Amino acid sequence: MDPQVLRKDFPIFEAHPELVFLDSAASSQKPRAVLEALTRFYATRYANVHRGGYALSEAATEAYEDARKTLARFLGARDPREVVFVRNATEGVNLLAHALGGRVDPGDTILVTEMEHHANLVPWQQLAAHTGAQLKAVPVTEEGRLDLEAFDRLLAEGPKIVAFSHMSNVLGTVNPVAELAKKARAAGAVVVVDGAQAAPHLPLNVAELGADFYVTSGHKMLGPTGASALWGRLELWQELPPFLTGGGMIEEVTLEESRFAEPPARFEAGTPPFAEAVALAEAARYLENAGREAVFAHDQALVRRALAKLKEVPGLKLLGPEGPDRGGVVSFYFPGLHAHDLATFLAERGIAVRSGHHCAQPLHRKLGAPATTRASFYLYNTEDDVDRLAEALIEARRFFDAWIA
Amino acid sequence: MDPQVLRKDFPIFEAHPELVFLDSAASSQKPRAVLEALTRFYATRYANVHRGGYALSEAATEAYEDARKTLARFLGARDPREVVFVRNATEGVNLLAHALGGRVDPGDTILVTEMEHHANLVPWQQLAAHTGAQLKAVPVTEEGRLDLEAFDRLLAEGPKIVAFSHMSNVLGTVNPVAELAKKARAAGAVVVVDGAQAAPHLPLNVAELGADFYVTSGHKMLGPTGASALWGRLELWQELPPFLTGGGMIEEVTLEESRFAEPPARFEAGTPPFAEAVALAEAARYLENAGREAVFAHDQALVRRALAKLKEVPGLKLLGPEGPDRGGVVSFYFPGLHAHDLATFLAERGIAVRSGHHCAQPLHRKLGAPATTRASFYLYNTEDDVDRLAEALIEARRFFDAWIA
Amino acid sequence: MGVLEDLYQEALLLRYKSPKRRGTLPDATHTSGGKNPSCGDRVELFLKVNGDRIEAARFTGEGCAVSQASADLLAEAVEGKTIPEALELVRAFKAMVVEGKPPAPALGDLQILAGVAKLPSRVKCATLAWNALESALLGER
Amino acid sequence: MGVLEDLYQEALLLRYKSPKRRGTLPDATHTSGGKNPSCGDRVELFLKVNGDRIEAARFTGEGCAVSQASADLLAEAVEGKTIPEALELVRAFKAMVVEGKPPAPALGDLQILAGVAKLPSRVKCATLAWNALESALLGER
Ligand SMILES: Cc1ncc(COP(=O)(O)O)c(C=O)c1O
Ligand SMILES: Cc1ncc(COP(=O)(O)O)c(C=O)c1O
Repeated sequence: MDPQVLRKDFPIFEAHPELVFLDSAASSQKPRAVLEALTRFYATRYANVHRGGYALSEAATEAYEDARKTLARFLGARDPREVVFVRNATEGVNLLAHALGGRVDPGDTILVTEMEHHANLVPWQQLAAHTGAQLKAVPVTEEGRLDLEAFDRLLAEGPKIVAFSHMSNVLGTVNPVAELAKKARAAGAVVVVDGAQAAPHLPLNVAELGADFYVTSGHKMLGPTGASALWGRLELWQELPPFLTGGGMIEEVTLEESRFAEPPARFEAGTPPFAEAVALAEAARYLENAGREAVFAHDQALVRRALAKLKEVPGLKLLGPEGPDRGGVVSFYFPGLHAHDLATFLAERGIAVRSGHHCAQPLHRKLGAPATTRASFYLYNTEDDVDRLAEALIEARRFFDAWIA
Repeated sequence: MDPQVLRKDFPIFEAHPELVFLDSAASSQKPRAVLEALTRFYATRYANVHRGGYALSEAATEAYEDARKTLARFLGARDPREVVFVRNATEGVNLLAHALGGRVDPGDTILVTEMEHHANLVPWQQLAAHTGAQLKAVPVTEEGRLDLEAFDRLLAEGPKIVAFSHMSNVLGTVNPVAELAKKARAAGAVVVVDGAQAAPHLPLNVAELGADFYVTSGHKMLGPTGASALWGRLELWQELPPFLTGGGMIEEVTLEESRFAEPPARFEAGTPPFAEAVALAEAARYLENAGREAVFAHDQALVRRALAKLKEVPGLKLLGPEGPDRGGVVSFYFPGLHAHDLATFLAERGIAVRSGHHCAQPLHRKLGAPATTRASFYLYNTEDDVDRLAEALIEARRFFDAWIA
Repeated sequence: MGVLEDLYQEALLLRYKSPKRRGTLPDATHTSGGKNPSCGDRVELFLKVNGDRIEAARFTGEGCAVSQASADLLAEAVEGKTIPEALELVRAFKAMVVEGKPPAPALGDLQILAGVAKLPSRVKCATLAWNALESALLGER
Repeated sequence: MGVLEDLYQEALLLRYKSPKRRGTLPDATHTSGGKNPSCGDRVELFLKVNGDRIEAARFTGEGCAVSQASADLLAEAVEGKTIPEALELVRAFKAMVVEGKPPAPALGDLQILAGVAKLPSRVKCATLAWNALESALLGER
């Protein structure tokens, strides 16, 4: 996997040759193949899916269902019917929080972790508030890993739902999902894994991971905005009530009542984002071709290089663990200098990073870190990108000397 | 507005020169300008919106907020903050049914009509079931219009919510929205209008229409799948609780509780379909350039022509009213011949129509019509398209002679 | 053009208008439904199985000529067959309408539906009852 | 490069690290908050208005140097001003940072923030407190 070659597949770097794009954890750039798949679909085989009896509609439906198959393969699902298309990771978690709501009673526990993105926290908080359940969180250690002893202790309370991220979008920590899922299911919980950061970067096999649901985010894995794959075990999908209701997800409607279709249709109300799903399948194929092990190895090489160089920057605080459980994300700050001011400095050098709380306020509060600045790597990033970041941070150290505490 | 000229803007007709596409009510084709806007956006100014402090993210955010302004103008909204981007019309109604849920008490009435698409029926049915409210429906007359006397009677019961479509996707009826909305608001109801079929075809000014919420469907108005504009009065948005929760829609999150952002952010959780929204804005501009009065006049001319010709086909039953309140949709059936069998016959002649209940089972039941076949017109359809439909139906009459009752 | 004439023959019409096996079986041992939520076609199968043998079969439902005639032909064809024979018939039928293979002679009157193979959008109508039969016999849900 | 040097001067640093008006006003007549939910910056304004005149102004909040220094400079600048004068100041400030106009002399120390105009991503930080001031004085919510 040669990032210098892959880069040529991404039109954004043609439009901005000097760009050092280090914000793929927020959203990735798109390869030409994905954009072409999107346009070709609209230009040659577009019609609404499912309800037409003419060639174009058949072709569109086939493309959409093929996309479902591709995503199923990409995730390692046993059956394409286990893949539901939603807008984004956030909608995925909301759908689950709603559909699982009937299983939660007053006094029950819902277990999350302190490193969750708001997407995998606030919907559970809302569910707890509506049902009278309690939301508890597995603490994060100082190195930025989950406290596994605390996890076991909290599991012993018998939570109905256990929701945690596969990889943290702030710390880069890759959690031991298979181990956590196994324990949580053994304890009787439904296990929801937020794979928004992991699915784009790691080889994945949901059937082996052992979770019940796996949430992904299409736009972070080279796909367009507007479509993401949400995986769940077929038996569970079959039991769950729908979330959104309307056309396409019903079997029979009278003014008095409705009967709902089988999954996945039951969970896809209205016209789905099917053109985006088709393009997302192209993105999945692109990642498969690049080699998913190779992508992760590349991320890890870059983050190792980044950590080594950034540790040399005087006064710079780095978040997250070191080791094989570290993905391609690094968040940092200079005490006394606000993250936005630092990000502006980097932006002026063409380095695109994100600053703020990265939708993880509780984690920042816990680590006593103010807002941070985050660099994240993907298959189109090079060692040179890392070096330019490191150099710019050294310059920033000098420039803001009087500011840094 | 010359459809022969406009047609050249739609790549699908290049790929399928013989296609007679009469299924725009399900989803419209896309002009080249929209596809180019989409690709250009991804290729030159793509990054996640809102949370970045670098040029690309600023550019993307600006494009997204400009799209909101364009849709606000297109709908006639007073303030861009009144426009929330959702996936489709169905999600729009679900969002409202959820956010308005707190206003509905046991024994209350929710009023819909018999001509509603399932998207504007099932979510209200679910809300009624959850809250112990009653769902009632304004009857449809034999000509396919709303029974306005019954509407007044039902309004007198003081429904909390009144939800009806601007234009029926089966009958083509254009309802007197301003009159209905005025009465319903005077009766104290929140008024939700399903404009999925109207927004693509009629000149529109939501501020003058007098409703509280107006639902649209982006993919039916030349836009991509995955993004639609949902309009609501700012005062109401400001009062309503969020629907989906997660990143982007909060102000502050602790593990215990969350405070939510102001609208429209409060209603857009997670990464929005912002590239699709940008392309949808291009679609809106395309329609403005074509001339919205001209588009509707063209639809009406085609449907008049179709009705005149189809009435001559022996034994063919036509649904929907005649007159100025008729949009470009016509549903029909031969008694004794199933709609799918007829649609297959038409499909074999390159005529793309839809057959079935068109997500309006209660309406079909009410009219005693079995499944129907539906032709729908848009700005790229020509008189020739209508004539080919009429000729094919005459042939079908002959071909299926022994079948037709 | 030939495609339509191939399918919409008088034999299909007769089956559709005057089905031979429409109805329910009060003493059914197996029932199974199939629906095409997107198009509204619906079929319900009733089987009376004794030991290994299907003694009687009926159907109810509504929808296009293809889905209803297919169910009627199915019910007639499986009566008297053993379960393995019926499953073999499912395979032969799907080979004909899904894969477009030349009809196996064992299909008998079911060959009326051979033309469906050339109308991809109607394949799901033709197979609706057959999927229900499979579920009933294999005990899936 | 000049863009950064223009903004991140010692004067800004001093304002950020040693603000002159940080704090609350127990006898405030007007309070108003501003937040940038996407970036987390937060400002709360406290005003004591007597008749037409702003007698005291304070702020609390957290965020980047630009948002906090801007709030501090604002609080200092509006003290003693009448409401119309304060609104005039809002206009002058926005002309400088949003439209990039040369700073009006009335802006005084606020000219420290002139450099923001060249950093579009920071304009919303600079105007946070000013939008809150407008809301407070014009009674919007
Ligand atoms: C760990 C994690 N979960 C969820 C999300 C939300 O993703 P989306 O914006 O697709 O809803 C993100 C991305 O911001 C994330 O990093
Ligand atoms: C009147 C009406 N309402 C709602 C919808 C649902 O639209 P969408 O598929 O965008 O959710 C449709 C289209 O199918 C419609 O015709």
